[in-house]
Parts: sequence; C-alpha cells; structure tokens
Amino acid sequence: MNIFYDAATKVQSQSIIDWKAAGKPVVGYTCSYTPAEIFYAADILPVRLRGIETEGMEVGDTYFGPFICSFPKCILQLAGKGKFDFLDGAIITPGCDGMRRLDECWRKAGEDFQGIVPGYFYYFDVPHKAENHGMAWYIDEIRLLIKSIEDHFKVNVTDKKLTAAIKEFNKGRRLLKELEDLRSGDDVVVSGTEAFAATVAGTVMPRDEYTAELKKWISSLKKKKKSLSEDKKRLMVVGSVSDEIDLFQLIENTGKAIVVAENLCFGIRYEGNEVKEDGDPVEALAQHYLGSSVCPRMYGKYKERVNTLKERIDYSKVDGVVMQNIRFCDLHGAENALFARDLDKIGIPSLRVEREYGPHIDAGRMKLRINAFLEQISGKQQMKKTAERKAAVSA
Amino acid sequence: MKIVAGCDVGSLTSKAVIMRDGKIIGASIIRSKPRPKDSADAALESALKDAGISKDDIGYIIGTGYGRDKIGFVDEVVSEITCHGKGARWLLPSVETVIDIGGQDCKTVKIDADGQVVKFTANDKCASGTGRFLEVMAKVLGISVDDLGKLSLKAKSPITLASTCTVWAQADVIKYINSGVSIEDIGAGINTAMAARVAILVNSLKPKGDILMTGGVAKNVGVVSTLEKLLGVKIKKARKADPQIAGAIGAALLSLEKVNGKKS
Amino acid sequence: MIVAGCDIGSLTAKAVIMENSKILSSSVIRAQTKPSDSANQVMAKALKNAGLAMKDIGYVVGTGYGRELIPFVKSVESEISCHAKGAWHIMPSARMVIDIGGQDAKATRMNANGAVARYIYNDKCASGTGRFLEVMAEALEVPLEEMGAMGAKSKEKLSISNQCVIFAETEVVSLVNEGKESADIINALHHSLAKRVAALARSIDVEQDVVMTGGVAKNSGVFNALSEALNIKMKSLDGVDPQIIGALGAALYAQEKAARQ
Amino acid sequence: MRPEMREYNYDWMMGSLLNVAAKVPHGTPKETELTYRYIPYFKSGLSALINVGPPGIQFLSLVAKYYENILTAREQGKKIAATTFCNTPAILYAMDIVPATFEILTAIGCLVWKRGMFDYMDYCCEVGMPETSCSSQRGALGAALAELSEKIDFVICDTPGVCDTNANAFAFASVYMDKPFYQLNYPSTIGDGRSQKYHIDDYKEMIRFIEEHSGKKLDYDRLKEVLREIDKQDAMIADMEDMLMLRPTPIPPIFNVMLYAARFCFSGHPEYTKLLEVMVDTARKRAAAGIPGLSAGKEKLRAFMCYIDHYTVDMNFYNFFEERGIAHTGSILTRNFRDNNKYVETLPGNTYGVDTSSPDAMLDSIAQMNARLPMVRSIRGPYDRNGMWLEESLACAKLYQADCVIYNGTPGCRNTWGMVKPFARDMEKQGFPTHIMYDDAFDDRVEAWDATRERLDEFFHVRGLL
Ligand SMILES: Nc1ncnc2c1ncn2[C@@H]1O[C@H](COP(=O)(O)OP(=O)(O)O)[C@@H](O)[C@H]1O
Ligand SMILES: Nc1ncnc2c1ncn2[C@@H]1O[C@H](COP(=O)(O)OP(=O)(O)O)[C@@H](O)[C@H]1O
Ligand code: SF4
Ligand code: SF4
Ligand code: SF4
Repeated sequence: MNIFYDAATKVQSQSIIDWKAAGKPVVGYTCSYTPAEIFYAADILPVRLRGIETEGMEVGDTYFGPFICSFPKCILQLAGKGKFDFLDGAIITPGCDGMRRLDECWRKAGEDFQGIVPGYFYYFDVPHKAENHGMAWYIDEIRLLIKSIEDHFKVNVTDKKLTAAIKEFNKGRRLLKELEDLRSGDDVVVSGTEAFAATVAGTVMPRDEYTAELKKWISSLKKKKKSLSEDKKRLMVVGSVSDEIDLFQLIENTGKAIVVAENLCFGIRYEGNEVKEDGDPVEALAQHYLGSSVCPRMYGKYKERVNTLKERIDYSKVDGVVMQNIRFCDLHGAENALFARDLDKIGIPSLRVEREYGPHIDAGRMKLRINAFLEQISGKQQMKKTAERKAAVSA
Repeated sequence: MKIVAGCDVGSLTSKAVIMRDGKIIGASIIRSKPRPKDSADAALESALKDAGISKDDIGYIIGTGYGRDKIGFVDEVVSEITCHGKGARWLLPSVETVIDIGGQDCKTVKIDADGQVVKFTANDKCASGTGRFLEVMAKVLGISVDDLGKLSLKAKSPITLASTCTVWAQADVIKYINSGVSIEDIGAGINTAMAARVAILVNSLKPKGDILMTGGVAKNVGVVSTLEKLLGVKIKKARKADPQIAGAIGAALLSLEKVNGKKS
Repeated sequence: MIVAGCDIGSLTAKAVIMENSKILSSSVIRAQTKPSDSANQVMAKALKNAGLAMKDIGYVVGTGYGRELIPFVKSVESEISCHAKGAWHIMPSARMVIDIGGQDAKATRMNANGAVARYIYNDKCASGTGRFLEVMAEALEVPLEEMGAMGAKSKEKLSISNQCVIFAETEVVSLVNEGKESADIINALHHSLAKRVAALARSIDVEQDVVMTGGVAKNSGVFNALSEALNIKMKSLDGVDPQIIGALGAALYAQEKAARQ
Repeated sequence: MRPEMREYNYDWMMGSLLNVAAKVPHGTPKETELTYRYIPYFKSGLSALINVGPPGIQFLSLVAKYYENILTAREQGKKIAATTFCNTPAILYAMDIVPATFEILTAIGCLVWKRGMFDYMDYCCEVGMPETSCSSQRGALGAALAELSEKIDFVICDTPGVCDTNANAFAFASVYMDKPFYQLNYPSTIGDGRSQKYHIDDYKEMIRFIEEHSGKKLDYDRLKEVLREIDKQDAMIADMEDMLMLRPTPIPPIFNVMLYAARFCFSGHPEYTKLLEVMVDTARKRAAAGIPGLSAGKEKLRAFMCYIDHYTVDMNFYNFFEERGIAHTGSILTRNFRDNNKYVETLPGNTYGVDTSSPDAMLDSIAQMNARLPMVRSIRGPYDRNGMWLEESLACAKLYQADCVIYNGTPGCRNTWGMVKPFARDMEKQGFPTHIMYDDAFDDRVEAWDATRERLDEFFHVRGLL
C-alpha cells in the first residue's frame, strides 16, 4: 500500500524519480480524455498533472483571472514553482475552459519564469461529442499526437506496441474492477481512502509496476477478514476533479462512514470498461476514451451518466452520495444539481458541497456537512427500520 | 429524575439548555470566548445556576455547534444541523422547514414529523449570508445587532448594497453614512441584502409547510420580514423559547432520547 | 508658492505641505467618520507643524477615497497618479509602485518620466488589502504597528488559505485555539497577503526598481514577504514615510497646477 | 423567486412593453409623455434610441417584432428553438422555426426593467445551477425554467468547445425541461481544411436534428432566399464598418449594439435588411454633412471593446460614451467576418463567403458563416494563435484607430477570465492602453454602475486619454 500512498500524495513520487533516473522521459497530461496508452507504447511515463502540495497561489493568480476553478490554478502554481521540472512534455486538453486556458497561462508564465515550460508542449484537441464526425476528429487527433511524439522523442509507436499497451492497461482495469467488487460486498475490507489512493496512483505510476503492485495488494486484501464497514454508512463521492486523498480521509475520519464507491476523474470513472484489444488500436482507444461520455464536458449525455450513477449506487449498496464541486466549476456544479434531483426521486440522499480545491481548505466546514449528512442518513434508516418492525408486528 | 443538557458552542455565542422531563429548567446565552472549551464551561455553568442544580445532577449531555469537538464535558457530539431540526420541532410542532442563521453560516433544513433531518443546504461561499455580516455592519453603524433589525421598520427608502463581500459592503456603508443617508435606510438596506442572499438558499430547498427561523438572526425583524416578502410566506414565531437556543434545545432533546434508550 | 496635498483614506488621513518641491511638513492622523473632519484636522496639524496658516497655501489637491468630500481642495487626482508621482519624486529610478492601503492594493508601472504606464487593482475581494491585516490584528489583539516585528520572530511555518477575510479570521481564531504562536500566525498572514499582491504586480509585468507605498509598507513583515514573493529586492523609500506618498503626489500635482494657473 | 413574479408571464409583459415602446415615436408629445411615465427605467434608453432618429425607431419595432414572433409562434403552428447568439437564426428562418435567443432576451430585460433580470437569474441558482455561471443565459433561462415564458420545443446549443458555461446552461435547460438537445461543437482551430469540414458535417447533423424535431424539411429555395438576403445585409454591414473608420466617425455608439443585436435576432430576414437600409442611409447622410456620430459633437477618443458591451440599466453605458465624447469602434460582437471586409485582410482563412449555386454550396456557406460568428470564431482556441482573439483585437483596434481597448464581460466567463490578464498584457505591449472591467455586463449587483463608471473615468484620466 505504501507505494500507492507515496504516488498518490506526492507530486514527485519515488517511482517518477526512479523512472527519470533510468534516463527515460516523462510527459504530463491534464485530462482523462488523453489516452495514456500512447505514451506507454513510446516508453514514456505518462503522469496525470495534479495540484496537490501547493502553498499560495501567486503564480496561478498572476495569469488566471479571479473567477477560475482552483485546480488548473494549482497546476500552474506548481509549474511556476518548478515542481514539474521533471516533465519532458505536457499535453493540454480543452477538458473545460479553465483547463484549456492552462495552455496560454503556462506558456505566458514561461516568459517570466525561466525553464518552467517543458520542451514538448502539445495542445490535444478533444471534441465534446462522440458521434460520427466527433469520433473521426478525435481519431485524427490521436494520430497527430502519435506522430508528434514520434517526431519529438524520436520513437516509433507501432500498432503492435499500442496493442501491447492496451493489454497492459486493461490488466489494471480488470484489477480495479476486482477492487470495486471487493468494496461492493457487505463486509468491506478496504477503506475508501486506501482504495482511492490506489486508484490515483494508477494515473502517475509506471504501468507495469502499478499492475504488479495492484495485483499483489488485491490478493492480500482478499485474505483479509476484518470488516471495516460494520455500523458504517456507505458513501459515494462524485463531482469535480479530485485527487485529494484528504477528502476521503476527512469523510472516513468521522468514524461513521466508509466510502465504497466514487465516480471521479482520477478515480475509477474511466476504468470501468476495457479497451478493445483487437482491431485498429487507435480506433479502440478513441471508442473507449471519447465514447464513454463520463464527464459533463460531453454535453447532451446526461441520461447516460445518471443511469451509470444509479447502477453504481445499486451495485455498491450506497447509502448516500457526496456531490462536491470546486467553486467556478459550472460543469459539475450544474450536473450535481440534476443528479441530486434525480436521486431524490428514487430515495437516495445526497449532499451537495461547493469548495475550493487544495489541501485542507475549509476542513471544518466540510466536516460539519458530512456529519450532518450522516445523521440525516441514519435517521432515515432508523425510520425505515421502525416502519418495518411495525409492519412485522401488525402482520 | 431525568435531567439532561445540550450545549451549543457557536462562533459568536455559546448556549446551554438544561431540561427536566422535557421542560427547560435552565438556559444561557453567552458571548463565545476565544477557546471553545472555556465558552462551553461558562455557558453550562450559567445554565446550571439558572436551573439551580449542579453538574452532577445531569444524566447526559450532548454538544453541538462549531466548537463541539472541543467541549470538555459532553457525552456525545451531534452536528448543529440535526440539533436545530430537533429543537425547531420542539419549539413549534408543525414546522417542516427550518432556517438557521448563525454567526458562521446559514442553513436551511427540511424535517419530518420526528424533527429528523430529511434534507439540508448550507451556504459557505461567503460571509455575506451570515450573522457575522450583520455584526460587522452594526459595528460600522455604531449600534448593537439587537437594534439593527428594528431599523428596517422605520426606513423610508432603503439603500441597495451592490457588493456581496462583507468587507467591501462595509466600505459602501461608510460611504452612505458620510453622504448623510439616514441610519434607518442604511440598516434596512443591510437587512435586505442579507435576506436576499438567504432567500436563494431557502428556495433552492423548495421549502414547504410551516417555516421557522432559528439562530441569532431570527431575532432580527428586518431580515425576517424581508425574507417573508421574498419567499411569499409567513415565517412562524417561536414562542416557547428564544430561537437562538434552538440548537442547544435540540441537543438536550437528543440527550433525553439517549437516556430513554429510544435510539441506538 | 506654497502648496499642499491631502489624502483621505479609509483608515488614515494624510497631508503634505510643500514649497519648491521640498516638503515643509506632513501629518498622518486616524480617519474620522466624516471625511471633511479628517481633512480639516489633518491639514490643521500639518499647517501647525510648518508654522503656517491655511491662507498661506496657494493650491491644494485632494486624493484618496474621500477626495470628493474635502472642503478646501481646488482639484482632485486619483490615488494611482498620486502614488506614482510621489514615489517617482522620491526615487526617480522607480518603475513600479505597489501601494497597499486600507481599502485596496494597487500596482502601478511608470515609465522613465514618471508617467503612469499601467496599473491594476486587487480583484473583487478584500483579502489583499490592509483591512485584512486590521481585522487580523484585532482578532489576535496585537497592535498593527507591532505586527512586522512580531512576525519576524516566527519559527514554525503555517499557512492561511481562506480567501474571504471573514473566514480567514475564523481560520486564525482556530489556529490560536490549537495553541499556535501569534508570531507564526502573523508571519503566515504576511505571506498570504504578499502572495496575493505579488500576483497583482506580476500580471502587469514587474519592472525594477520597485517601491512600496501606503500604510502597509510600514509593516516590515509584508515588505520582506513581498520581496520574497516577487523574487526581487524592493527599494525602501528611505527617510520618507511611505504612508504619505499619496499626499506627496497630490502636493506635487498642486505645484504643477498652480504653475499652470 | 418572489411569488408575485410568478404571476406575470414574462414574455408577454416584455412583449407588451416593447410594443408600446415601438409606438412611442409615432405618438403625440402628450402620449409620449404619458408612456414615459409608465416606463421610468427605460426612459433614457428609449429616448436615446429615438434621438438617433429613424434607425432607432426602426430598431424598436424590430425588437418588438422579435418578441411578437415568439408570442405568436404557437398560434401560427411554428416551433420555438432555444438557442444562443452564437448561432445564426438565418437557418431557423429558412426552416420556419422561431428562435428564442437567451442572451438577447436577457440583455433586453436588463435594459428595460428596474430590477433587470435579477429575479430570473437567481431562479436558476434556486434550481441548482451554480451562481458562478454566466449571467447572460441565466436571465432568460430562469424565466424558462420557471415556466414563465413561451414553451420551447428544442434546444440548439452552439458553444461547446468555445464556452463551457454557455453550453452548460443549454445542456442544463434541456435536461431540466426534458427537451431534445443538439450541440454544435467547435474544434480549437479555424480556417484549416479539417475544421472547415468538421463545421459542415456538424451543421448537416444539426439540420437533420431540426428536421426531425420540427417535422419540416429544409427547403433549399428558401435557404437561397435567406442567403441572398444575407448577401445584401453583409454588403450594408461592410458599408457601416467603412464609415466607422472615418475620423470623426458618423456612427453613434448605440449603432453598434443595434447592428449586432438585430443581426442576432434577424439575420437573413428582411426585418434586418430594412433596419440596415435606414442605418446606412442615416450614416451616409451624416458623413456627407460632416456630422459626427457623437451628440457631444466632438470625438475626443476612440475606444475598442475587445469583448462585449455593458447592458444594464437604461443604456447607461452608451450614454456614457456619448457624454464623454468617446467613439465606440465596435466589440467582438460587431464583426461578421464576411470575405472582403477590411479587418480580415490580416486574418486570412477566417472568413466566409456566400455561394448559392448548389444546395451543397449553400449549406457550406451558412455553416462557415455560423462558425465565424462572435466567440465561436475567435475564442475557440488559445488566444494567441493565428486568427484568434489577440490577432482579431489587434487588427480591429489598429484598423479603427482605437486609442484604447476595454475588456468587459461577466464573472461567469471562464473562457476569457482564464487568460484576459496575459491578453491585456500583450495588448499593452502593442501600445494599446487596456482596461479590464470587473463588473457583470448583465448584473448590476456585481458592481454598481456608478463604481464601474468611476473606474472607467479613472482609466481615461490616469492613462492620459481624456
Ligand atoms: N437580539 C438580536 N437581534 C438581532 N440579531 C441578533 C440578536 N442576537 C444575535 N443576533 C444575530 O445572531 C448572530 C449570532 O447567531 P448565533 O446563532 O448565536 O450564532 P452562532 O451559533 O454561530 O454563534 C449574530 O451575528 C447577530 O447577527
Ligand atoms: N504603523 C503601521 N505599521 C504597520 N502597518 C500599518 C501601520 N499603519 C498602518 N498600517 C497598515 O496600513 C493600512 C492603512 O494604510 P493607509 O495607506 O493609511 O490606508 P488608507 O489610505 O486607505 O487609509 C492599515 O490597514 C494597516 O494594515
Ligand atoms: S473532469 Fe472532465 S474535463 Fe475535467 S479533467 Fe476530468 S475528464 Fe477532463
Ligand atoms: S473541476 Fe471543473 S472547472 Fe475545475 S478543472 Fe475540472 S472540469 Fe474544470
Ligand atoms: S460572455 Fe463569456 S461566459 Fe458568457 S456566454 Fe459569452 S463566452 Fe460564454
């Protein structure tokens, strides 16, 4: 577990240091619509960019305006402070508006702070729709990206290597699915914090190492008997981008809840399905990444998302859903409102919170809301039990 | 003899309530001290004095409020949202929606017949929808928060506060004072600004049934009456006790349930 | 001709009396509720210091947020222009002034002639202003004047993350409750303020020399933290009280305008 | 929302108000006086329009017509599409659909009502949209969500890839009201073969969507008529643009908003042609007679709005320009990017043409035109890329000889607030004093107009412009 924890809580984790020491390149990317398999195939370490470990926002605020989500600002802050100096490249994606402006802001910051823009800096144009021409565009974009990586890093990304990469990544996907299965049982042997750390680690660790470690860890979990879920509310966390282990810790530290599921970017949101291992690998990747419409940036696909959410809630036997959104995140903020409305209709309680991204900010306020939410859920269940008892007695 | 207590340590005030057989026999509201522990001790002591009993007579105490984790003497802690729901139900049995505005934040709570929370929303974006906003403004006007509410009743043409940031709004208020606007019109403008922010939060919960306000701001008639206008419904008055102690009452009631063994 | 500049701020009122570009006297007082009272009092004090009477003054320019309400001025100028002019007068090598007063923080860039090239205000939030420190000083029960010295004694590194002044105050109170040292909290506050202001200055390009004006410049903790955040050595306006720079600039305008009359 | 607000049908109220406003100039002075008494918050805005003469009067009737179309759509058996100003209504007119453009409806409400569109904006937050989302949709959207406006039949959104908060508002609307949704999506580049093709594919898909949900087939003869109308309109717009270059310009500040607002309402429709004819005629006469556009008589300064204008309270913003003697040289909304326009000379690949020779040519024309509407054209990609915001702003500021550049938007605009600081820095480096306004173009509560005006005055003064 420690290796995952290290990877999930440090910007420059040991496995990144080791990789660099072997003289191999590292490329950062900002959004889960970037097929990381491509880099694996090029023997480049893909690292999802994050905003943890920020202190202050003087660089972020210099370039971004005041009404922007703190996540991309934190990334810029870290870049400005040289914390991403280990990057040989960065891929910027128009995930949301805040994120896509990271392109300009980072480059402009590079004019003021020497050496903070990686030598390879690429804008990867992901469309907002997956139908016909959208998919075709995305496939072209992937091919262009591959070409550009080949040119810059002097590598050769063949279909064969891509297929191998897909297979390797799929192993991890299957393992994460196993982890999900473990957490869906009545007796959960793994805390949400640990599980999330393991998932986040997958976005920053070398994949072979990750798969091996994950496999070991999961088989050790399978031997565990001690239930962590007894007398606890089973929660799910959804909403804005998050890689904050603290958030999960805060929830579980109440002692009254266990997080059994999440649907977060950085989490398992993406890992649900496997990528097709036969046929054209680029098309298979495109179908997987663009086709699943898991993020509200894919407009008009709300119904698919709410259905997935309901299935997950059912599957993981969730008692309540924590819906968080980072301030100025319109996409998740609005979608959370719709989720809350639709879950309400089927009797699933939810809690909406708006917050700042970043370590420990507003922990007190967050704690209060979580606690009240847990009390709300137990009251509800209490009532259900009483009603059942009464019904049983009268029958 | 079942004597129980509830202690609500808020950011501005700390409250304690002592109950015997479901009746309040002692209560207190004090200004919070820098250390929550000291606030709790002082509030409880003052309530004990009010009830004329000693601490050993109390069977169970539940703590709540923003400083709840730091209270020395409690048996258990419960969030203030749950406590305000419970307390409100006791204050007015028909209530279904509770608006609690304290010093730190503003919450709207929907409750069922048991006083159990069904749903809630809380504002945490900015200090401008909280009691603290009113405190800051009262200080600028050189009056007490108690008097701020009444100003609305005498206002002729309330000012409009453009800024939502408490600190900027303060500057706006100073400007109005300097340009000779009457203190009534300024006060009313402040109360209205506050009510307007709260109304959005309340409406987002789709309130239904009888509405009761708890927390210190419930005593501000200006905010309450503007809120009534904005929501288009009457807000019920708590007659059984001071709405500011609703949280402490709720905590005491939960203590009672505990000693009665009603809930696990 | 003897001229004067009068700067009515949110916390303090300042006046400078000048003849042939030389400062004859200056004064700083706490602002009164009514700007006109502040103006009369601060002017009276400055006049007294110089041994002059109001009739000796040929031209007065007003500035500061209460500038429109000063009874005795002939014209008014914006604080941006006044701080730039004042700072440049003292230090012609200055290309940027960072003025942090009670209400707002501003960064202004000047060209070689001292003319304003660009400026920017703090965003729509009070967290980057002197008021932020005032509120915190009150919460910590520390006099404003002593914050700089106290912060310098800090040993442990803390951070204050909240944007909203009121919520940051709560954060400070909880730190006190956790038993944190005031010196450490104050140091964290200085850095938090400095980082916000640094972002402001950077977004219009920082050009050396940089000087700091306004009341907060007297706080050595913020001064040093800002130098650190900007990664440059800011120049101090040695000898001249940074708080009177706005009034000084106004007096310089008065001189120019009087000459044009 | 305050309960009494729910008792008024918002559309109907607005429609009646605008109807009355349109009649004012034709009444007797006494009738006019009487009407003014009933519209105290639109009085100076209305008189400003009337004072610019026939174009203003024509504009009033155009806006009234626009509303009437929405109000009578059902009676006439027409469908209503909720859409954005970034989407040309021309295609809808060609297909006999009535557009309800949220941003236009919000702006009009802001201009004429005391409380602007505040209640409706807040209603969106009450149903759960973040209060940080763009106010330009939230006004009209709030009314729609509260079911106070004519029911819409489907949603056509035109900003994915360009503006999240805008697209998100429409996506939210479609889910909340359970209406069919189509999104026109934009890549981050323009002018290259790939994106040109993408636009047309996307556009064809949209037409299929409209056909499906309206039950009407696109009639190419009608499309041809509409395109021919656009051709005429573009020529007149170009004339106006040319006259904007004159110093002093004969174009009054208010003409700018009329030019684009009317285009968003009635592009390809004879209503807009009528207005343009009157506008061009008036401007020409003024130019010939040497009458400046500003009523102050003297043009002291020329300002370029690099983003949008300010729409709250009684047209204060335009009156401010008039009073100070500032010529308004347009905003991002003004330009249409028709080929051969002057400002596009330095922006090759950014234009569209009109070709009615075949159905495919027509479709391509309208799709490419749509892809060059404000915002979707130049803020889709990184601002410093070819043809994007910086280049466009510089080209316009230079061509129209602006003395300064002013940014005004809404705090909801992630998109521009994401990089407006570096943008302003670049504009300054090119020698244009640039002012960033921190208000909300549609919501006075964010910053009171008085404060906004003070900051503008300070900018003009401190930077030695006025
Ligand atoms: N008598 C009163 N009249 C009007 N307002 C009051 C009165 N007493 C308290 N308040 C308001 O109530 C707020 C404190 O509420 P309270 O519920 O005690 O807060 P907390 O529980 O967070 O300490 C104050 O900020 C003030 O605005
Ligand atoms: N002696 C001092 N030491 C440290 N800080 C000070 C001192 N005097 C004032 N300040 C700071 O300066 C701020 C006021 O600055 P000033 O320039 O006088 O503002 P204004 O012009 O708005 O009145 C106060 O908010 C405080 O933070
Ligand atoms: S939340 Fe969506 S847009 Fe944001 S990074 Fe994740 S996938 Fe990309
Ligand atoms: S949380 Fe929302 S606003 Fe922030 S980066 Fe992700 S999608 Fe964008
Ligand atoms: S103003 Fe900005 S946020 Fe609003 S619709 Fe336009 S581009 Fe989007």
